[in-house]
Amino acid sequence: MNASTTDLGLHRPAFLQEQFDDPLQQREAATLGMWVFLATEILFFGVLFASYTICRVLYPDGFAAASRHTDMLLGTIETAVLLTSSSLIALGVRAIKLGERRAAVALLLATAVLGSSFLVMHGFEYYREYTEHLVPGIDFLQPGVDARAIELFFCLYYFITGFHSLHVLIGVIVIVGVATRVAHGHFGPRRYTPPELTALYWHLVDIVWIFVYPLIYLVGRSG
Amino acid sequence: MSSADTPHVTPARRYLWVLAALLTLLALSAGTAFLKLGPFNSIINLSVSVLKTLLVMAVFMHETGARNLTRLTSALGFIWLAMLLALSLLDFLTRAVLPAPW
Amino acid sequence: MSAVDAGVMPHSFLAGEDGLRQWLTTRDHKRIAILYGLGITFFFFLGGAAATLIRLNLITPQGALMGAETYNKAFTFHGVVMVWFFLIPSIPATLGNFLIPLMIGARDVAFPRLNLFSWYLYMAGGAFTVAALLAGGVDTGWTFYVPFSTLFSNSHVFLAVIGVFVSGFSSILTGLNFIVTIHTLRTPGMTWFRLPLFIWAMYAVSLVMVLATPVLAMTLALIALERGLGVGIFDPALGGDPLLFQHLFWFYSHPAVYIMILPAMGVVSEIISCFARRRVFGYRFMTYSMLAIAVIGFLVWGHHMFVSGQSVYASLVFSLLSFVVAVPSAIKVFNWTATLRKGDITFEAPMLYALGFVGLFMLGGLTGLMLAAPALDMPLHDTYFVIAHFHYVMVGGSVMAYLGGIHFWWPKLTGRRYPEAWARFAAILMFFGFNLTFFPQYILGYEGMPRRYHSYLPQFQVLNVLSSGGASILAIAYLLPIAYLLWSLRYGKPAGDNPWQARGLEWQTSSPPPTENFLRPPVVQDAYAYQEPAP
Amino acid sequence: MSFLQSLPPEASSLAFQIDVFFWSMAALCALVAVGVIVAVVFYGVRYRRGSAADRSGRHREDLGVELTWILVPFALFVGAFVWSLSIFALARTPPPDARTVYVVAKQWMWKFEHPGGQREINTLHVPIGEPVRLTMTSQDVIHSFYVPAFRVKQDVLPGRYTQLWFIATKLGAFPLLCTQYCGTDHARMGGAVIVMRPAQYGRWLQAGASGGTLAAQGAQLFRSHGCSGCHSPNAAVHAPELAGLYGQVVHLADGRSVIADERYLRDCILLPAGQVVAGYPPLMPSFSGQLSEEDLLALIAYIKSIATADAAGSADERR
Repeated sequence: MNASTTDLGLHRPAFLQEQFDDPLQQREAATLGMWVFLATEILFFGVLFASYTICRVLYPDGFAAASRHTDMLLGTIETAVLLTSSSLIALGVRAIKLGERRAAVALLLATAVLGSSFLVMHGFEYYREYTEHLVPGIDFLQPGVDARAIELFFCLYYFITGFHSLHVLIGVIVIVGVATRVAHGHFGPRRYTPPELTALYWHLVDIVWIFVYPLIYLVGRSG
Repeated sequence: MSSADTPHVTPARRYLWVLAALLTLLALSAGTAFLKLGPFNSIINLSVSVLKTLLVMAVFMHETGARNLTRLTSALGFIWLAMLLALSLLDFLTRAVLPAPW
Repeated sequence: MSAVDAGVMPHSFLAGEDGLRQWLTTRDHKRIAILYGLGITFFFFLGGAAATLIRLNLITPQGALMGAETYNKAFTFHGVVMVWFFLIPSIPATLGNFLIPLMIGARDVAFPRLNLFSWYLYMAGGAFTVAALLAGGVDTGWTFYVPFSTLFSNSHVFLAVIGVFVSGFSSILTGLNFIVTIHTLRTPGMTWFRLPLFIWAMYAVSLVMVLATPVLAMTLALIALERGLGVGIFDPALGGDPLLFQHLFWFYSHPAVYIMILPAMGVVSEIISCFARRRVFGYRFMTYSMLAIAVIGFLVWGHHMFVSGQSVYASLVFSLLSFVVAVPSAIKVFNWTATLRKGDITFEAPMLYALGFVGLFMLGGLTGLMLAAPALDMPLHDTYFVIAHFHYVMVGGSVMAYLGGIHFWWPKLTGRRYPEAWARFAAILMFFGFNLTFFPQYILGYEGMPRRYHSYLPQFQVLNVLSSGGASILAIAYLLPIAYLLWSLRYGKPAGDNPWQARGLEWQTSSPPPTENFLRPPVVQDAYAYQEPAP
Repeated sequence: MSFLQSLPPEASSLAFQIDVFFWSMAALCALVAVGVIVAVVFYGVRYRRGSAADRSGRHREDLGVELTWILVPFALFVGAFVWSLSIFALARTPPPDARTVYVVAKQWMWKFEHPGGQREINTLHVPIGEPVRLTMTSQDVIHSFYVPAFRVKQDVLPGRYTQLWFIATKLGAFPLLCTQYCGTDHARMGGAVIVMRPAQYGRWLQAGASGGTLAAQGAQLFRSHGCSGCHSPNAAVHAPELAGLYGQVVHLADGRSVIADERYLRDCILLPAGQVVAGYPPLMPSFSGQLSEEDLLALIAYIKSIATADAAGSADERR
């Protein structure tokens, strides 16, 4: 707590919370908080990736066979969609910082649309797998010596992609919310920390998918 | 307050170049997946993923100009995941598998 | 509580708007600390009740009180409640929440609303766990080992797992809040190496909470899914490896031990320094050793798995690293001892608790070294030796330090003095009761009595009866503070701002502190400048 | 001190070494603990408030002192680690000539199967002075095999095999306990290891061999579960011939080729749909859930025993 800022209390902007001395401190706290949160997110997904790695070490052939059951074309398109959306939201935050309100809203909404289309494509994938009897616990029927390893793979597949899709869904909702607030002029060159942190989250969701893609879709394609 | 008045922005072109690079890398990993490279399939795929991640973190997440604290925090999750993986793999990779006793 | 204290200090955070609704929507870190304190006390006595049942049952070899199934549920409930709803949040969520902003000269934590939300998550998690008990209980042990927990147990594993899962988020968010607070809200002049060791301990423990808890949460979610679907990645029928679960579980649960002990170390450093009127010996090494414990503590989890079928090579690495992590703990014990040298020592209750902590923690730590050696772990693993070891560290260590801290900062929390004679009596009684309860268990373990046994071989009876006798003394020693601390709320002498003549920033403000913490900006000074004249 | 008499006897070759290590570590720990407690009490008395002790000087950040109590404990720890390592390595390396006993754990009993076909439940007979190796698996949850008098313990896992070995050095019956929590009757999942003189043990083996060897028991199961109805040369159903199968390459209906090893045979019995041999209809039902782990052990032992045509012939003769 700084004595001088108490005197400057008159100049405190409305969004400045009382425990902070000035907007810069608030921004630093929020940003650090977001990064720490992202570190925990990495470890949440990390459990699934670690389980995946160990099961794949135990059953390399089964995992290759299982991966061939996934839809690589859709997976690749989904990856491209997420990468593009990541660049759009980065541009959107840039537009907020520059005060280009309409461009910012358009870019954020485009990000949300790409995110939603990702979810729709994933829905198609899940449907296809259901019809091919690839859903452990509900409808799983596969021939061959690797059947059990394939079932293990698909357990992980649903946990990983399901948890990731949940993140995408939350991201889309938050981004739409931010876009609305930008449209109403809540954010601009003087205050852009919340949109920036939303973008950080979205990039992390993208990064997770960057690793999901080769681990789920690309194993055993050459075999 | 000065930083809030004149926010630092990255040129739009840089974002688009990075997007182009990311999509190229995506094509690279998708393409090489069909070549018979043995273990190198996975090595290439995962290296590409690491590269993509570094690009996203450096440019989209603005880590090139960030404070050391931010960089350290962003690395923390990965470092801890690496510890989890390394030590649990140590078990799975060095196990003497007992042959079935039949 | 607020009604009692309204008269003490006009600006007190306890006074003012004091309806239940104001308390339940407060964003004041001090009030949230008190809310946590109430929850934690409740769960401590709930877990303690389960412990009482366990000790009563073990008075006779056949199991004196209950059937095997009830007994299994009793120790599971004891473990789950004590680990996740008492020990993990105990010091950080109460003393940490209360003291961090005060000690670094801030108005509040960085994210006050998140702080309140964490408390609600904690209580929601607790509600699920209590619901699991009311629905009929859980019988998996607090470790939830697969495949028993996923495919074989017929009890309410799902509810309990969800309870722990939810409370895990409370822990993550608390850790996140503390890290950001300590990084960004230190008052000008409060540099890193001027921070009290308690703050360093909170920083280290927050790191562990933030980096370990997600792994637990996700692993428990996998158990819940596997129970729900009847199939999952731990299923041996699919070739899932039961040891995978153990790796993930202990990746959290070993560092969780450090979540319990690091804050205790911070508390004890403050107390010993204050009552020895002496700077903490080797301050910098104390900070380094806490960070070292926080980091290396993540690399030793495999010592819980020496006999599990883990690779021998992995066991060796984990064993070596476990010996390494003992070094920083040893440093701390030696430094506390050296702090006493040339001091001007008085023995008020907090000091008695702190010295008790040093002794019991040391004994727990040293027997931990024996368990870190795979050759000794082979006979001792999953016997009462292990039970005694971790109760020395967690109960003898963490709980003693928690109570020491509560007594030390009680004047600051409430504005009242506790009755000193009673407090000293309770501390000494607790020390002896504790040793009588748990020392026999070391011998039981070496003799080969396995843990989680509802009935046992007749030759173990004498030591079990001794242990149960000690437990009854321990129970009285835990009930005493509740009685006299509640008494002191109304009848205790007004404490004054700084009854211990301590040097931390928290003592510069009034007792209890005003809602905004400091009416005048605090003057940053050396927290351990006990040899200089008071300012 | 009556409890000292209740310490378990040292009844295996490892027990004495482990005890020496245990008590050495205990002595070291006691030494450190007593040292610290004496120092705390000494300082507490000498520097109590109001005493006349000299209090001049301040604490300095003394690197030398700190390094001393970093490096000395560390050196001691490394010593302890190396000592522990030497014992642990021995404990994890069964001698090649060890006599093998199979252990199948299930809620809440221990089943033992000797190579000669002798089976027992909750009691394990072993000869004195001879290395015995236990190869263990679990039918349900994790259990742990613990004989306090032998100072050995090993978890028993479902879906995997773990092993444990010892040389018993004292005659008598020693408690056997389960130390991995396994459900309601965990505390009752115990028994005894009975150590006998070799001659006595030989007689015991003979008396218990009535059920025939493991392979013979397998042959029995082969008939009683109806396997012979299809898998015999003169059966009406078109099913693969099993004599001479073990160790051969098998071509499967989905185009793959596998070696007919133990794991393949096990999979065939439990999950036949995935292992259909080329040219045969996928008729075989799964025996998953109908056969216990011991039954599987016996069946596979039988199929192995008819690996050569001669053996098959003799097996037929026995029929």
